[in-house]
Amino acid sequence: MAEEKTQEYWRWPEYRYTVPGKDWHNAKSVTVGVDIGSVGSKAVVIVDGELYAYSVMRTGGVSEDTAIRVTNWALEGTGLKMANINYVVGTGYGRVNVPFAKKTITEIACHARGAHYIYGPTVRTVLDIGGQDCKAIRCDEKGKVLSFLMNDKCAAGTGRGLEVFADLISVPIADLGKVSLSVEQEPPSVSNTCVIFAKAESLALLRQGWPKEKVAAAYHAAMADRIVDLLTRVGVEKDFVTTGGVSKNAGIIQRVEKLLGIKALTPKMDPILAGAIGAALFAQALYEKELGLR
Amino acid sequence: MITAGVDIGAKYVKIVFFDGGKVIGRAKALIGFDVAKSASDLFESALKNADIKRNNIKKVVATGLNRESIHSKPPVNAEDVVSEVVADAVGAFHLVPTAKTVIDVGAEEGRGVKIGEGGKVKDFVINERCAAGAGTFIETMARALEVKVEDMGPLSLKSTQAIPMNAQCCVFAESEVVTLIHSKVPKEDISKAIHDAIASRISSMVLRVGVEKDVVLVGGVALNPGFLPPLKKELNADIIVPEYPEYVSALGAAIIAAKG
Amino acid sequence: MIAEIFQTFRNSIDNRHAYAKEWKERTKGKVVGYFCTYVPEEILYAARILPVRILGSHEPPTVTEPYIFAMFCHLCRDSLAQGLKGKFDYLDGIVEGQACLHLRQAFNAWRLHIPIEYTHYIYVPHGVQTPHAIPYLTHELAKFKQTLERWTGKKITDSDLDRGIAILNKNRELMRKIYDYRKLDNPKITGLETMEMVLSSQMIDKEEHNKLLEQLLQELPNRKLNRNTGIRLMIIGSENDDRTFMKNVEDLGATFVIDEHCTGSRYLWSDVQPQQDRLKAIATRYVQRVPCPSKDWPEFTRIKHAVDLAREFKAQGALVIQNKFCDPHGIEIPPLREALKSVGISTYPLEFDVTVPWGQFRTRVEAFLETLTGLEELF
Amino acid sequence: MAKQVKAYPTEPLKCWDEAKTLRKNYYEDYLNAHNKGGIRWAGGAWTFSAIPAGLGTDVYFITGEPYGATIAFYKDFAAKCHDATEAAGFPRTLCAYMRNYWGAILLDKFILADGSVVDGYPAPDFIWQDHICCSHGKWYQVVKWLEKKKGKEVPMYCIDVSVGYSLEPSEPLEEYKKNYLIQQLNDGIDWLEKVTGRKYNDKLLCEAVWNEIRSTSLWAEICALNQAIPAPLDEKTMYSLYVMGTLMKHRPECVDFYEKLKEETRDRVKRGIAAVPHERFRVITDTQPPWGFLKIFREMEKYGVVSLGSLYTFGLIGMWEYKPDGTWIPKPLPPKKPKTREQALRAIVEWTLNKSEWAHFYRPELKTKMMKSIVDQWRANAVLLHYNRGCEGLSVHIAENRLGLLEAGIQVFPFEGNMGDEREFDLAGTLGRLTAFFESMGLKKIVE
Repeated sequence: MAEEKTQEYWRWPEYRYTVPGKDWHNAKSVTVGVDIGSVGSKAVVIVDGELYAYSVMRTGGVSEDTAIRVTNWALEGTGLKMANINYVVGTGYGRVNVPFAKKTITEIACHARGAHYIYGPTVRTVLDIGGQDCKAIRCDEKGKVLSFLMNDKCAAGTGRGLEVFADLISVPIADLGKVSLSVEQEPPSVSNTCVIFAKAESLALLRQGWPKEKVAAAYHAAMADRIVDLLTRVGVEKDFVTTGGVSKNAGIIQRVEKLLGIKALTPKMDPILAGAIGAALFAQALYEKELGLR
Repeated sequence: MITAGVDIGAKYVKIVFFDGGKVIGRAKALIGFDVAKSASDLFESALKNADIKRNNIKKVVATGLNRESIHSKPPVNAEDVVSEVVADAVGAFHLVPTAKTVIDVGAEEGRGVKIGEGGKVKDFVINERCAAGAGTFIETMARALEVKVEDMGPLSLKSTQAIPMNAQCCVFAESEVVTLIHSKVPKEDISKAIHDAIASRISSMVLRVGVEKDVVLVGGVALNPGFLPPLKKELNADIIVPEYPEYVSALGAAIIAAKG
Repeated sequence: MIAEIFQTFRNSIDNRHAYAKEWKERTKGKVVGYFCTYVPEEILYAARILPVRILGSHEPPTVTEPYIFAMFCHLCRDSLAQGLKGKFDYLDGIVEGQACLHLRQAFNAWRLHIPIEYTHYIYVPHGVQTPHAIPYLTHELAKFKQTLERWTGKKITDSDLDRGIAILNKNRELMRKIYDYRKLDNPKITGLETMEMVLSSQMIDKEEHNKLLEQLLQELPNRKLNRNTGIRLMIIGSENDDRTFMKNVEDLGATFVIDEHCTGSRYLWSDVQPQQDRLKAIATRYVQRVPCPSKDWPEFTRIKHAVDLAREFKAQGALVIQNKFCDPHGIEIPPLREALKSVGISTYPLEFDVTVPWGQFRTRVEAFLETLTGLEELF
Repeated sequence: MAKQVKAYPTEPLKCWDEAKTLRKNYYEDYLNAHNKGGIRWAGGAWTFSAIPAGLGTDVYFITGEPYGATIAFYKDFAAKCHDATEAAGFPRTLCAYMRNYWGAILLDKFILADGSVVDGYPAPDFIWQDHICCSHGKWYQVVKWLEKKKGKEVPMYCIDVSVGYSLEPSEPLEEYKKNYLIQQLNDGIDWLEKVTGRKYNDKLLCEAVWNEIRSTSLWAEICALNQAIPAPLDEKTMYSLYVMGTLMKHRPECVDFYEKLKEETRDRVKRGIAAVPHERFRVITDTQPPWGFLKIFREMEKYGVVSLGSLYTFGLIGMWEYKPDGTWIPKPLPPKKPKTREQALRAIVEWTLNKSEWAHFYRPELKTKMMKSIVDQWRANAVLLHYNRGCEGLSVHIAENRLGLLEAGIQVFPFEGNMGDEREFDLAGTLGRLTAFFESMGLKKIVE
């Protein structure tokens, strides 16, 4: 199927970061969390329980390679070598494919723990909007999971759905949320179930001459409906926070807040890292356990 | 006498100029947001390339999802419209007079048309919502596999392993694909699983109208070599893919125009 | 030895068709396929007919589209697909005992489109909580017996029925005894093995199956499973023969110690109590057995039973499997989960379709197990 | 185009307003039953509603399917109802009427015929149901469960009717099958006395049974009048008329209304009054329509297509039977009105077990045969089969019916949808496919 070359609106930027003014050389523990998601992969380095460095990139066709690439990238320029890492925990869809991980823990537990680190101990409900599914997690003051739910098939299609949609309306994925909020008046949302229907309906709306932002609003509203259905099923308790790549999309989050009548706490750091941070913190705990410190 | 058929589908607009039983020109372009404009722009440029004047064209018939967008609306002023089902039947029958079953698989829609005497539609089936998005599914999955869309088909042919996958729902199938990726299944096999799933979805739909030989496959996905083998297997029938399969509906419309 | 017995169970599932053909050869007898466990196999055994359960293959059932609307459960479509593909070409007849519209559809499509000598539909009553169900079903069974006699040309005597009842009772009793070994702190049999035991009993001659079970019962007491029991799980659903899923879950550090579905305990939990009127005795068993939700109203007796099982077998958590589109079971999910929660057993729901995306399910199951252990020491 | 197609005279139905008022009062009476010192019960449209009538003249009730359909008709409230049901943990694939109904209870709201929503769901004093499909008994079992969570104990009685269907007049249902139902109804009467503390009145029972037999026979006669060309009624209109039978088939108001309607319809036939002016292509449909999208019928009219009804609209309420000559006719009344409880119970059981809409549950061939009779006798050109995701009960065997009709050389157009969950109906796609079908039938749009 010959394709005309079109701009890749869906492609989001990859990045890394080292927290300035930190030194790992005489740290008690240096641990790493690697979160191989269905769309994005993240690696986080924690030094004595403090965030030190991280990297975020697309998940490739071979998850081992991705795991290695994303971790090396996180270590890049820090002087850290694999040998300096005390413990690695893998999480996310590809968690079993992190060759150097000593243990794997699900992204459910890791996101709760990570959210607790990012937002503090008042967090009770975590919404993680990932690449291909959406999780609603209830946790306690320690960041421990009490109960959780994931979307059913008919309400699937989150991150990946947005990528497809970005292409559809030719708006860079990072701007989608903003664009969707630029309507004066909220249009009725598209079929609030299947991502396939939603896309077809959006296309039809575009063809009817709806402006991009109006279609984007209808699509984002539909996603918000889906997400709120999931949240109400697990039951929302304050404080409410969001994690995962899509949580940067204000168009979805603000609509979810409106439907719930609850404001989400604002993150102190990049919420896409929550899973990897949680994994790295579990790694620290596991390392201390090894040393017999707990 | 020159006639024209314009097929305005979900993703592409295709045009066929037809004269004295022969195709004298083809043109194809992606559809932008303004369907009518995309269609008329292509129509104008196609006229130029084929060096034909609009008033030399006796009749223009539009077909496809968005056919109404140029129906007796300037500049194209298509005199008439016809459903893609009828257009498929007429077009396929013209190319393959022995055709009894026509299968058309495009970006969003799959169709099965049973045809009788003179290319008349006897029965037809179009995928329902829960089986939508054949072409699009391949594209999205190509992205997940980090493979070029056009390479998906050839890649799948290299596979030797069959992996059963949910045939009906794209979303369901997608999560199975991601599972396969992370359980280190070779891209070849995953790509085959994807094509098999679509083939079995299309065939199970076509089985509703029943498969009578000869079977003709048209539409964009017909150009994908990975799709044909599993479809043959599912229907256990030989499948004829005419030249320029993606233009068959447009051709059908042009022929209907010629019939007056 | 034990390994061989389980291997035999597995083989009789994997080679069920070869087995049935071989059995016909050997005994010159008739084989009848049935869809639902409400078919009283006692009467078929009485007629010296081999009943085999018709189940699916978990491949997308693409050939059924013309005959069954895809909004009906994958079990009925997948089962019919097997017939249409000729996998069951050795069947002399099919019988269905009324339970749901889904399987009734598979039965009728089979009757209409697959050449078959004998077909019979037993109108097993739904009103099993009414006092009139037993006499009514007794009538239905008499009719069933008659059609069999007409077909085989042989009268079914009371002693035939006694034999049929004895075979079935023994089979169920032996399997229940084996279930008891799942109550131990370290169960002597896994959930997968149990499933394979029960499935095979629905596919091979129960007299042979009973021999295997007796051997198994001798060996089991001194069996050591060299595996960690991990979390004690219950699995609850309608029909479930997804062995891959069972294995995958038990590989995550858990053991299924009890189940509540019709390819498990629900199939074997009660016996026929002898009575002068044999058919009435059989009818009584099928009216009073652990019900399929389709018949379990106005009271939720199955839910109560599931809770009792969970406690008796000391389950720490339960996976609630919903075969997509199965209304009778789907309707009971919230009351079921609430009832289990009220006795401190947490549950997690999973929706099964013809294929299962293990990757997604793995995350859900693992996370569920994590919530049961709490990963305590890591906080 | 339009001038080439002759236009028939049309005029609105005179008894239209009465139909509206009857429906309006029905929901309000149930809501206010207690203020009037009466009692109220809930159950399905198929249930033996004539039995509780023996409890007195102040017994009000609400039937579940029409209520679920009313919710579906008002899409916004319906959406809230699905969400509430899914939030409670029920699968989205269940019967759509049932999910709508539970949703209203969970939201603690009640919708009236005109779509106005009042606070507080009026819990029934008891449930009187029959289990016609996989869900009907379970549906109200959950209603009972939901009410209990709100602190109200609602007693429930449910009748098992799963005894099969008389395949041929030559082989009627055995006595033991009828008796199984009669015994359950007998017990049911004792149960009604127990839970209501009222004395049961057999005379009222006999009246109600006879009313039900008359109204259901009358509805069939009305449908039979639609054999005329042009058709005096179209299915979209019939939905608002047959509904009386789904709400109150055993009530005298229902009998009176159908008497009037029959007279008016007969008069329309006499005067050649059409439901659709450009009638030139006659179709029948199948199963409940997608209630939120009845506009598809308006689209059909633009092609000169009229829907004459369906086995669903004819046979859910209407009683039919085959004459020896093979024609399908309204079932004549039994020779005499029942005088005793025993006679009444037997009469209603025998009458009800004959319900045409029941046959397909057991054998697809029976439904296909009746649909073929309708196509022949009502002179229909095609059948539009609604593959209804919202209702297992009426969609069961529908693919077999399609095959059977095709085999008989009848044109069939299947389309997928959902009677009560708008998320599963694709209006644009369906209209597109429908247009393609009409074109392949050689039809063109007459009016824009």
